[in-house]
Amino acid sequence: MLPFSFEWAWDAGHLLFFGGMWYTIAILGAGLTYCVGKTILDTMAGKGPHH
Amino acid sequence: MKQDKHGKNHKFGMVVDLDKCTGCGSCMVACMSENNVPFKEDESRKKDSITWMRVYKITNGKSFPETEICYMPRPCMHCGGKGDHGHSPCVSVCPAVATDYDHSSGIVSQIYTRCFGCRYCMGACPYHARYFNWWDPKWPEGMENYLSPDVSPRMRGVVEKCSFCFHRYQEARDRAYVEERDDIEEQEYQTACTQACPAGAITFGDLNNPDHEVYQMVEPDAHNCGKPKNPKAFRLLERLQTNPKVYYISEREWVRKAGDNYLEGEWEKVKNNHGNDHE
Amino acid sequence: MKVDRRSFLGLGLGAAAGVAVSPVAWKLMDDSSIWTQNWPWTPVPRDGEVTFDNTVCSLCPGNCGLSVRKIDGRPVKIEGRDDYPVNTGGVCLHGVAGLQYLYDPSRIKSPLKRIGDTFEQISWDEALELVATKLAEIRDAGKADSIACVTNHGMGTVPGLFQRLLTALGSNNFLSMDTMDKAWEKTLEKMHGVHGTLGFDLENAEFILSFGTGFIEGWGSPVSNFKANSSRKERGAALIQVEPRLSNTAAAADTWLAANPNTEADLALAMANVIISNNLYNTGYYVSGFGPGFDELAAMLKENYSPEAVAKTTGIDAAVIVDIAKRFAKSNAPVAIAGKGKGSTPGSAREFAAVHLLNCLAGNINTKGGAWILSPQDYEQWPAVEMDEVASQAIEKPAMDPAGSVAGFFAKAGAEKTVQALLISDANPCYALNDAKAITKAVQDIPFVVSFSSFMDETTRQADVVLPSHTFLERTEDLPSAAGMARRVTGLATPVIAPVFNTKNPGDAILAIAKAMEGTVGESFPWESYEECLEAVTGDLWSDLSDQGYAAVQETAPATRPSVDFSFVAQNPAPVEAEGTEADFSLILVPLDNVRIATGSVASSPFAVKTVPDTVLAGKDSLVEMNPETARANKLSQGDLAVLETPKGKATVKVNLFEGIMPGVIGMPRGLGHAMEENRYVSGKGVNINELMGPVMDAASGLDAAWGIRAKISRA
Amino acid sequence: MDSALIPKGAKRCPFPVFALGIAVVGVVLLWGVYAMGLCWFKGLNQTNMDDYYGFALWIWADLAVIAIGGGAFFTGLLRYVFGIDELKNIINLAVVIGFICYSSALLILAIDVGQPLRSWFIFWHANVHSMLTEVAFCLSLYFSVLTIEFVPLILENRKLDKVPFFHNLGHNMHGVMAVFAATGAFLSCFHQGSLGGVAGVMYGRPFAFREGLLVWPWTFFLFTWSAAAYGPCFTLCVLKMFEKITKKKLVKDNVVHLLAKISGWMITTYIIAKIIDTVYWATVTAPSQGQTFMDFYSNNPFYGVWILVLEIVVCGIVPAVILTTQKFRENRKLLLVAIILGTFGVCLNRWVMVLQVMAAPVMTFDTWAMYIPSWQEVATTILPVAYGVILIALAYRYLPVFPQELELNADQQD
Repeated sequence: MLPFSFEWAWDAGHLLFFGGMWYTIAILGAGLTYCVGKTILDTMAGKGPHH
Repeated sequence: MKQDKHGKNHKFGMVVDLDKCTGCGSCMVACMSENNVPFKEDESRKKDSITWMRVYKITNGKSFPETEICYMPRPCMHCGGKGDHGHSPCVSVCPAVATDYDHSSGIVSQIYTRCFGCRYCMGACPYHARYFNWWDPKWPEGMENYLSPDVSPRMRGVVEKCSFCFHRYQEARDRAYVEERDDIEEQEYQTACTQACPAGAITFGDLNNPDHEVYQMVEPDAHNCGKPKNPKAFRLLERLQTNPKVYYISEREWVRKAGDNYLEGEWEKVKNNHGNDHE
Repeated sequence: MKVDRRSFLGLGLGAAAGVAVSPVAWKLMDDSSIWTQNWPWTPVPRDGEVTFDNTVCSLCPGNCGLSVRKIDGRPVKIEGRDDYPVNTGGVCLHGVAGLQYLYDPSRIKSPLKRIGDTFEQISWDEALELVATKLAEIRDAGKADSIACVTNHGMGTVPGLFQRLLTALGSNNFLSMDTMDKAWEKTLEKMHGVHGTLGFDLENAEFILSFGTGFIEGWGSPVSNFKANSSRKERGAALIQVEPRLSNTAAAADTWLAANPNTEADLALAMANVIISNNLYNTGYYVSGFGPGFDELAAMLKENYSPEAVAKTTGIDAAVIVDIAKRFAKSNAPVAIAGKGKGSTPGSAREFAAVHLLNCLAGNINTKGGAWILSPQDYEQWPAVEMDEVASQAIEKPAMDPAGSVAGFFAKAGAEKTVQALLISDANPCYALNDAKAITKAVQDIPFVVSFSSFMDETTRQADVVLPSHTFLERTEDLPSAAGMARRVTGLATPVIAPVFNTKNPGDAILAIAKAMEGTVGESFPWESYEECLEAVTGDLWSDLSDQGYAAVQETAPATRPSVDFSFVAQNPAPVEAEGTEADFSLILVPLDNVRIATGSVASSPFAVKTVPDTVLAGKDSLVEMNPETARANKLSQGDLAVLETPKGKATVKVNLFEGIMPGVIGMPRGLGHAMEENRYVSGKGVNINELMGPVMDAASGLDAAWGIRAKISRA
Repeated sequence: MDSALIPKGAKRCPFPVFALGIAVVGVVLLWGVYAMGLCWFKGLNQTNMDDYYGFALWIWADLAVIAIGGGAFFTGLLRYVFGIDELKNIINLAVVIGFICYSSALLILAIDVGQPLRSWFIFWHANVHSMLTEVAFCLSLYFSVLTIEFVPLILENRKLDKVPFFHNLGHNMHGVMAVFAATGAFLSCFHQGSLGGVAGVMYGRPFAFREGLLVWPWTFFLFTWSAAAYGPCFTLCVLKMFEKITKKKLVKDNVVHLLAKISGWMITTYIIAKIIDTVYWATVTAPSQGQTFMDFYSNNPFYGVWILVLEIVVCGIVPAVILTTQKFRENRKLLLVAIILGTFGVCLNRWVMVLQVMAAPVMTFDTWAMYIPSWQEVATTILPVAYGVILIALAYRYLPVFPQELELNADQQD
């Protein structure tokens, strides 16, 4: 999974596969970070449910 | 010296003379004993009975008294896989690299402590050469005294299979190293089953080495993934392109035919031009 | 409130995030997987220095040389000994599994004394004293001749010591288990007038005509025969197998003659007829050695055994009979062999004589690749037994079974109940003899039974005193080759490990018992230990035995060949029929021997049981083999539970269909159905065929000649 | 009792009735948990699997729940990426089902492997050439996507929504949901495909082996396509079950018919591809390995040609025809028949691609391997069903799963 595990090889298979994986994780991570971050800002700005 | 493209790589393989095999079972027990294979109370359910080397009994299907039988010892075939590049059916599917193809020896390894027991390799192997430890291996009290330190006993939940007695290869290499020899001799590395076979039906050696008996017996075609040129030799399920390193020899045509699936009429076409069909 | 909840949630989330990024989870995950890789209940074998010890296997009469790999003195693997003349590196599965016998926790761990239905552990001193006292009592009561002894085989110094003890006590009733060797001995007596054994030079034979032998299924010296079979393929030597079932031997043969059951002798006689009537017999031997009865034989054969007539009896084409007979006679090194299956039971004198007749006619007696008439083993140099008056008088009384048959002995013992004491060493008659239940009853009726055994087998279970023996890996013993081997090799078993349990070499036990008995009995055993006795008695052989682990006693054929007396065969003895009537039992049950199942005194090892196919043993059920035609006629199909009934008993079995067995014949594996409760890997699996078969005593030889029994089968 | 948690204006059964229902299902759940414990602590000898049947009921269950859970990714793809807005009325249900299916799949996998404590080796020591590695990565990543998709729905709970942080979080997640949904669709395409690849790459098994494109056998594409096609059938099945149990209409017909129509056309295209695949396999691929079509469907007590007819004709062509024909799909009964057949069909396909693969002999002297699951296997397979029922019941009771519920049941409101 990481270049530290001994079966890692710098070949096309590993680069494509783990490239795709880390890219996906990055998107999800970024998306979540954005949501949580914006929520914190929104909440601090006093936004909330309107009744 | 003819060598394949891997340079000085070995390609260990086995040839079984089915006309000499008597089905006595010595190879099976020699294997169990060498490799610390466990046993349990009921071993008659053959589909959960760990026998790295299993001897199949096959018949020609004819009725009395035309019936013939043949015994077929089946270790792990140590397939080279399609194109003989090491993508064995099992190695290519193992998700955790717990089974791997060693290009320097041609041996398919199994790392018991790496295997997490998904059993995909077992499904992929058409020879049923792989066995799962459904049970905790247990030896009756005192019998663990005969366990050999050369092969670690497996734990429940992992897959195991014939290793071509890889530890014997390591031992032979270590000895050669200590004695400052470049390579090991043919007789220095022999599997337990080969050694035990009272009929001398099993021959083991380097398929890349023309001086070795296995090479001379089957004449593997280096340009055709090791397909035997000897018309009496065959490999199990040759057509699947698994490229096994276990070869069988028989004078009996029905036995050779039983080695693979053929459509109606196909066998008649291929049986005589064996080894010459460079597609 | 609102603030509180918010900060609470914040704290919670923060803590969760903190744990998630901290290494704790990862560490636990890693540790747990490492734990699975080192489960404390998965054994870790100790490593250490590797050494090899040689010894000789005595699990069967083959006596192969073994090389035992040891780690720090702990045996871990048995392999064939490469430089051993019998097996040259090969080894059978039972030998390889030897360590499972050695370390078997169900072994007898110390001497035992019977208390009612159970056993009590006692000391060796007490046990030996008990046996000595009891034997002395019987002797003092004037019943020395009512002491009997049964050993597994009769050769070498350990059986020699048992025999010596019996003689010193004053009894002739020393017996070894019945095997084909006894049948061959009777044959030699009848046809050559000599006392000796017959060996077959199968490695050099060019045409092997086998009448139902399990040539590659444990007959004779199994590993030696596997090798002979392989070399036969290389040499182009033919193997013809006569048998109603496609056994492994039949499968390996060049020609399989599926003759009707119990017509082997007829076939052999028809072939003899062809050979004689075509003048194909060996003229040199005719001149020098054909003794009385030849003309009568020729006339008798001509009258009764024409190929056409025998074709009807056997179901083999007359042309085939003629062809095989001619090829046999014309071969440079033909040999005909008999002894069904593993040869672990004797057969009829008629059959053995008819087969040996072919050897005689071909003139291959004492020739390369032929049948060798070997004088009895004679390397042992025993000092004369000291006989007191009691012994001298008692020894004059005839043996209970004059033919020397164990089956006959137990029949008489069961009927007359005169046997006062029985010593049993490494033999298991309560399992291995036909009508095992009757044998068990006979043993139970003997007031004092002493078993020298490593395992609590069926016979030992009936003993009053159990003197546990070393297994073959723990003992010293000379082991002369037997069982159809032409070359004579005597091996020396040497311990590869100190005794695992509190056991003794039976030789030492005998010495101790004898010494505990005063007078001439003790005086007849002047040795301090069995080893000393062995060294003294083996004499000239000892240096070879101790130096190389074996001594090759005879490697070439005996120089002379005894003459042939044809009169026994010429009388056309009647065949031994199977027990039961066709009206009540329409089928014939025959035992099937397979090398993977041990049939002799020792039960199979767990590894050996593991190799038994599911067409032979399924769970706890034996499968019987029958032709699909037989199954159809009896409304059975594959895997059905069925009741198999013979005149001797019934058993529930499963059905296995096999095209290779003659219709009307049912095959049942021999060697299953052991009752050795503490060994659950081996015991309680399948049916012991010996409980379904009874002995059929052959009037001509006095031996049990049962080859099968009439039977019927129906769905359970 | 729990009215404060129930979506405003929605009518739910009394709490004791609900609790009783949950308790009944809970017993089944506990039975499954017990069997799971047996498998974990005693090992897989508790199953009837053997060395011929290394993949059996569990792997089938895995493949099947993932296939029927495919409604989530496909509906998500249609809703967020292709912008088919009507589907917002059923997307919540699809997501909940997806979440249940995928969490079940992971749970079953955790029971199925011989060494669960080492299962992370599949990530750490990954063999990138193995289809199963691809499955593991995509499956776990997609499960996190489903969790992300599920969270906003949970946050819509009446009580939680009052917390500004949760309210804002739900709102913001909705805002970027298209990104997550697109990522999820990508991942789902891959792992659905990889699950198909699991069988298709086994070139030692002529029954399973398929040729393909680059590293992917045809089964890769067929599995993705069939999951997308049949997944919505299961979503609709669950909806119909809900409507039956609650005796309420929860989603408007136009939404149902739209999803049914899309599913119908997907099934049509899929089944054409499947037929082509089957014909090519039966006439070219398998014969090249010396096996005839009938070798795979004879000489055994169970697997006959009927199973192929059932899968392709009865559970393929029939629902395809019903769902693509307006008159048929708008007939309530025919629609029900079609979605049930569809759901059954994709499960059957997964059964064939797991169990028949294991059963069919390859060596000429081998025989068909038959298998009947042990009760432990059955219980652990029912376990996720019970868990799913409980979770979906909770979701329905406390979350606004069906946005059209109030509108459609205006007359029943409190």
